[in-house]
Amino acid sequence: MVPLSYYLVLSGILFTCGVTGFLIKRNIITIFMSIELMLNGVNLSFVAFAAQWHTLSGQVFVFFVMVVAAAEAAVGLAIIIAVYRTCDTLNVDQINLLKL
Amino acid sequence: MSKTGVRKLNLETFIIVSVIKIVIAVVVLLTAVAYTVWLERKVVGRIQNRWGPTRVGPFGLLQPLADGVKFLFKEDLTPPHVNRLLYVAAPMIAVIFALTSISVIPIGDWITIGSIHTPLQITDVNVGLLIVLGITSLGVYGVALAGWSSNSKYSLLGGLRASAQMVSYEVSLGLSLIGVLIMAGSFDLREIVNAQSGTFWGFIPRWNIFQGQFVAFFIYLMAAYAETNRIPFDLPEAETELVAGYHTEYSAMKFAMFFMAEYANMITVACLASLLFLGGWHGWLVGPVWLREILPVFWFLLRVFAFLFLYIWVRGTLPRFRYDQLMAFGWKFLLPLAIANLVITALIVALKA
Amino acid sequence: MLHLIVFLVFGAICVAGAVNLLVQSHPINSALSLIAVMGSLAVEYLLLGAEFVAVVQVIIYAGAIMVLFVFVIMLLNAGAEERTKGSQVALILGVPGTMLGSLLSAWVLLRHSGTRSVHVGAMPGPPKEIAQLLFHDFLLPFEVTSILVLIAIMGAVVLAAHSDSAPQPRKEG
Amino acid sequence: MTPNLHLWLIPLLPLIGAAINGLLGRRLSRQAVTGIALAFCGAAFAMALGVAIQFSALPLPYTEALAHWIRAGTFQADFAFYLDQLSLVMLLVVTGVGFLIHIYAVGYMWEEGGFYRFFSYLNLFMFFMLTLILASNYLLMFIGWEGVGLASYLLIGFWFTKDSAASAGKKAFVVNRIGDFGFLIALFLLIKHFGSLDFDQVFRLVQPLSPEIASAGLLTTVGLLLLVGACGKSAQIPLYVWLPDAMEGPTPVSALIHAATMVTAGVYMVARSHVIFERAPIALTAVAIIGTLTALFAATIGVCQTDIKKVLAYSTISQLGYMFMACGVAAFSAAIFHLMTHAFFKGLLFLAAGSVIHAVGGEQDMRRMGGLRHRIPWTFWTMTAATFAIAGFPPFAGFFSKDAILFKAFTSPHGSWVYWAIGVFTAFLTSFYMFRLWFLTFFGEYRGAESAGHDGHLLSGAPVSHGHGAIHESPKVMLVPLVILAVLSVCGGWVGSERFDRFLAPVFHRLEFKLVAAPAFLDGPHAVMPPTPEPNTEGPSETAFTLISVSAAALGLLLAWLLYLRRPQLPQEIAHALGGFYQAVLNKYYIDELYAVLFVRPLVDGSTKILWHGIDQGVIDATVDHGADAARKVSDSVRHMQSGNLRSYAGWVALGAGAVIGYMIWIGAR
Repeated sequence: MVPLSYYLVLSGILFTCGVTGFLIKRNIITIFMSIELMLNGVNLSFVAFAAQWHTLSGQVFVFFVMVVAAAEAAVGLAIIIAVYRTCDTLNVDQINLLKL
Repeated sequence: MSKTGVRKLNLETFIIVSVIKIVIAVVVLLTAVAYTVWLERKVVGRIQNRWGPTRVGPFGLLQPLADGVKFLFKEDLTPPHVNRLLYVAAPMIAVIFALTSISVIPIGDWITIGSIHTPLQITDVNVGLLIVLGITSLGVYGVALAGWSSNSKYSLLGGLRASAQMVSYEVSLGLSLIGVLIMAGSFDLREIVNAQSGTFWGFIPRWNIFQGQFVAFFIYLMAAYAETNRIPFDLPEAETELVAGYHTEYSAMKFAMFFMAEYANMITVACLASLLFLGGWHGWLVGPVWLREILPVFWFLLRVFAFLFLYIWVRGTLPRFRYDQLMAFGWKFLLPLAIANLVITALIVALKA
Repeated sequence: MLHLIVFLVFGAICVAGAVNLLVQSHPINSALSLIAVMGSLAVEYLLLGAEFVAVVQVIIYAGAIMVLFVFVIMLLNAGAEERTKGSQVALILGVPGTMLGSLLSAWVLLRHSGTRSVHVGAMPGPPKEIAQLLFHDFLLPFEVTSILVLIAIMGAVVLAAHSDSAPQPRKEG
Repeated sequence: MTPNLHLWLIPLLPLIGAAINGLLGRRLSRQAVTGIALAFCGAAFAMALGVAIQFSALPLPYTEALAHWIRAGTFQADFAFYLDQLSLVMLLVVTGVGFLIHIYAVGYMWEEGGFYRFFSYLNLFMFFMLTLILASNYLLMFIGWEGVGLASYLLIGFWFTKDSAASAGKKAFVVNRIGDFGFLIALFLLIKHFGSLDFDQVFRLVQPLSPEIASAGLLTTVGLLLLVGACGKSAQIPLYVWLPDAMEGPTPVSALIHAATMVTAGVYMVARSHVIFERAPIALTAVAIIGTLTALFAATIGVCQTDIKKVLAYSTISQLGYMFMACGVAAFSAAIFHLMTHAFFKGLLFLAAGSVIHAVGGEQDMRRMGGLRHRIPWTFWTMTAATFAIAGFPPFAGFFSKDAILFKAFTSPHGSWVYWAIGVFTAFLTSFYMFRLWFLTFFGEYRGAESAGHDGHLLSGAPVSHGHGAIHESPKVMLVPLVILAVLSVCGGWVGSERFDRFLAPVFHRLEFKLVAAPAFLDGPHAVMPPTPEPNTEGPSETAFTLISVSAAALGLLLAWLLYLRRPQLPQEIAHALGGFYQAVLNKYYIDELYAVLFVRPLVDGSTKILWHGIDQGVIDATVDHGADAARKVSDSVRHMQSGNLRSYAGWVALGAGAVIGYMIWIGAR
């Protein structure tokens, strides 16, 4: 029997890794992947809670998260391509057109 | 996962039986792959008014063996400037996924050998179809990584083409299957097959393809060709444009792995087609008991063979698409068609219910 | 017991993959490690009895989204990232902040909900029931997400399409 | 039991007309606009007639509640219409005269730009005026009150391209606001003390109070405030200044709004609230005094005016003064009677004057007219009827009403001989300046340039196309109303004041009749009971009064004849003889200048120096500016956080998230 908290801690670790990746990675694609990592962590906790409370809503929610993630990936990667065309770099430190 | 198995047997026997089944499956599959190659060379040869392999053994039946030996003993050279890890990993990924996907495919009904009552299938999962789809969708990585890791522009283009094409056609593939799923009301391949048992008016079998899913079957056919990078969709390895596409830089056993992966995929796809559309193992049952036990497997393999023959036939007949045509066909024709088919099927089922 | 072992093994793979995603300098390696994470997550889902979610996880995430990532990486031929010193804020403030938050929450989780435990297959998620939920109880969100996806598709096409009228890419100093 | 009269339709019809003409009129042809305006106005008139026909069958007062409007605690105001003899008279006068003037205006304004605009405004005015008349509570009445103010503003400024017209409109509006201010405060007082604005309820609550208690304050205050409002609307001293300038508007407007109907709203309001005034002797006296003074004052000014419409304007003011005088001596029925007849002959006078102006091509100065009686006979004869009517010659309408007023002014317990004397003198002045106008306009020889029309037009903004120099009679469409009104101003008075009084008696004495049974009647009924006239006792002396006033009128006629026909040079000599006084009168006693010095200038200077430079620029703008400066300085220092670097933003976000989680856990831990 696996305690629920283990799952939650695992998802927390994944989420934290995602955030950290977002913070320390320079490559915009990797940053995107970090976001996906965060989403996965959240999904894990959803499924764990679903199993905990014996309700399927959690799993259904995971589907919604996946759909949103897919949409986000599609648009985001398109944006990345567009950005690369403009700035021809993938390094977010050099993509700072918004600087004052 | 394998609940049914666990229910029927105790754990040890289950493990033993599973191992036996796995061994059998792998051996059979690899042989089948080898002889599919032989079959293709023969048939295409005949189509092109040639003999095809004849020298090695009667009708060149030992040709696959010879090829295997050749691949084994060739020098396995690795070009410089490749990403070595991925370069080595790619063909393995390809072949592993190709072989794995067979594990949930039932080739026949339950059989009883002595005290052991077991399905003709490595594991019986209630989401079998989805697992097959998932594994095949993972198969892309082999090709893509191969294209990327072997640091050459031909390979890269091949990899790009392969990944784009597979992702694109996976959509149509899945959608075309959903029609069948709606009619069977299950992901379990076994149930899907059983839903197709019996006949209309005694002579037309109740195969999905005869239950109005022929459009879906057509879509599935196209998408399957694209998924397995076969003519007319073999853009990733178009030898006239990119020397050999994603496996340009590969040689010897690694190349052979890609080869095996491709044909294993073909067989998987063929199995799926016969399970989903052609009524699986259903057919006449005649003769003594042992024959009745065996016949379904025979019918099943017959269908698979027919499907493979169709593959080869098409290869020998059709020219290759241009890449933009490929994409346009996938997105602008197959996808809407699949969606329409899905909607109509759903409507009909709903009205019947 | 068996399940705990399986959980720990694949959890370890998850964490390893996540960490590897951080330390790898080349995006493709990060992508592969992320795929590994997703695969083992699928196994965790199976442990939790959510077979359907597991398979869909593999198909959508590993099979579609990550393929997209790999595709883009190959398309843009992204090389190893250079360690620029863009922002110290992220390192100095962000990482500690994240650590603080996660540690606190982990502490709370272990302290409060450590007693309950999840039985494997306690609640199998057969596709039928999920479909029931998805198409009856959550119909509206479902439709809304479909619209979202549609918009996303169009946006992606518009963004990625080569417009000849667009100004030539300019160098960003 | 009571037949449903659908009173609400009567105001609504003109509103529909106004809406149609105002919204679509730009695209409609003049004929269509005319059709719509006349149709809806005429329909209202027809309904008013219908009401009048089945009137005798009605249990009066007849109330028709449409909807709840305001409900605040115990206070409640409804959209309700109220019909009794008083409002019936007003209804007939307004719709009838209004309809005639609509017809007239068709001819008068035919060549004008903004034709549809004019008729839309005119119908709008009808709507508000009818609302004012039919309202069953002070609040709805106030709506109509403000509405007619708005309509009059729009119509005075109809030629808004002309500075004088625009400013005249503004002047009318502002001066009316002063009056409305008083009116509003009166309403608030009523709400505070009687918790209602409904006529019936308020009066029922008011009438037990006897003057001794009431005059102790509340009712007096209310009465005086109402009087302020009435002064604003009816152009009484000191708020009369807007009316002469209002003559900048088209002549039909002057006839309809500034002679016949709107300006009498004040009188109507005072008559309507007679219950209050009867219990506030001080207020009543104030009404009488103001009325009397206004009558005299305006008459004196009218004597010296040379602009034909200005003369009529001042005579209007002075006639209104008469009505106020009547109200002031609690002879409300006489006031309403005079209101009615005045509506006839003053409307007629204005229309005829308009016809004259139309004839001489926009010229308004009487000194450049003369000898027109053969050129425009119809106008001449109708004008004659009106002149005799206003001068109070029997058997013309004005005679009966004015006679009744003067008689009441003397006999009623609230009255005194002073009112009467001034009234008679005013009557003399009235007939003098009216016949002066008459002689100057129609007799002697023509003193204006034949083709002096054009520039005259442009100045007065009057119909330009009338500028074909030849003097000509007005078209039929303008003459018909003249004739009808002439007939009315001849026979309008033949009902006689007594019958009229008896007709209105249920209104003005209704509550007292109810009171007879009430115990409150026992303490000083005479104080409560307004003086019901006893004509039979005063019989002979009434004829004496009549003789005196008529002779005064005749005297005025003679003097005018002497001065302006026999010895045309005499007036100048008199003017020289009078010198300064004449100048003062000529310049309307410099009242406008006085107001300018007393109120306008201080107001303007105060707002410029204190409000504008001091408060607005010094405080408000300064606050805003310094706030903006502060914001800029702060952001200058802070904006370096905005490095434009994605990861630094993410860092901040992560820090914040960590902080939030920590805080929540801390909360949970406590």
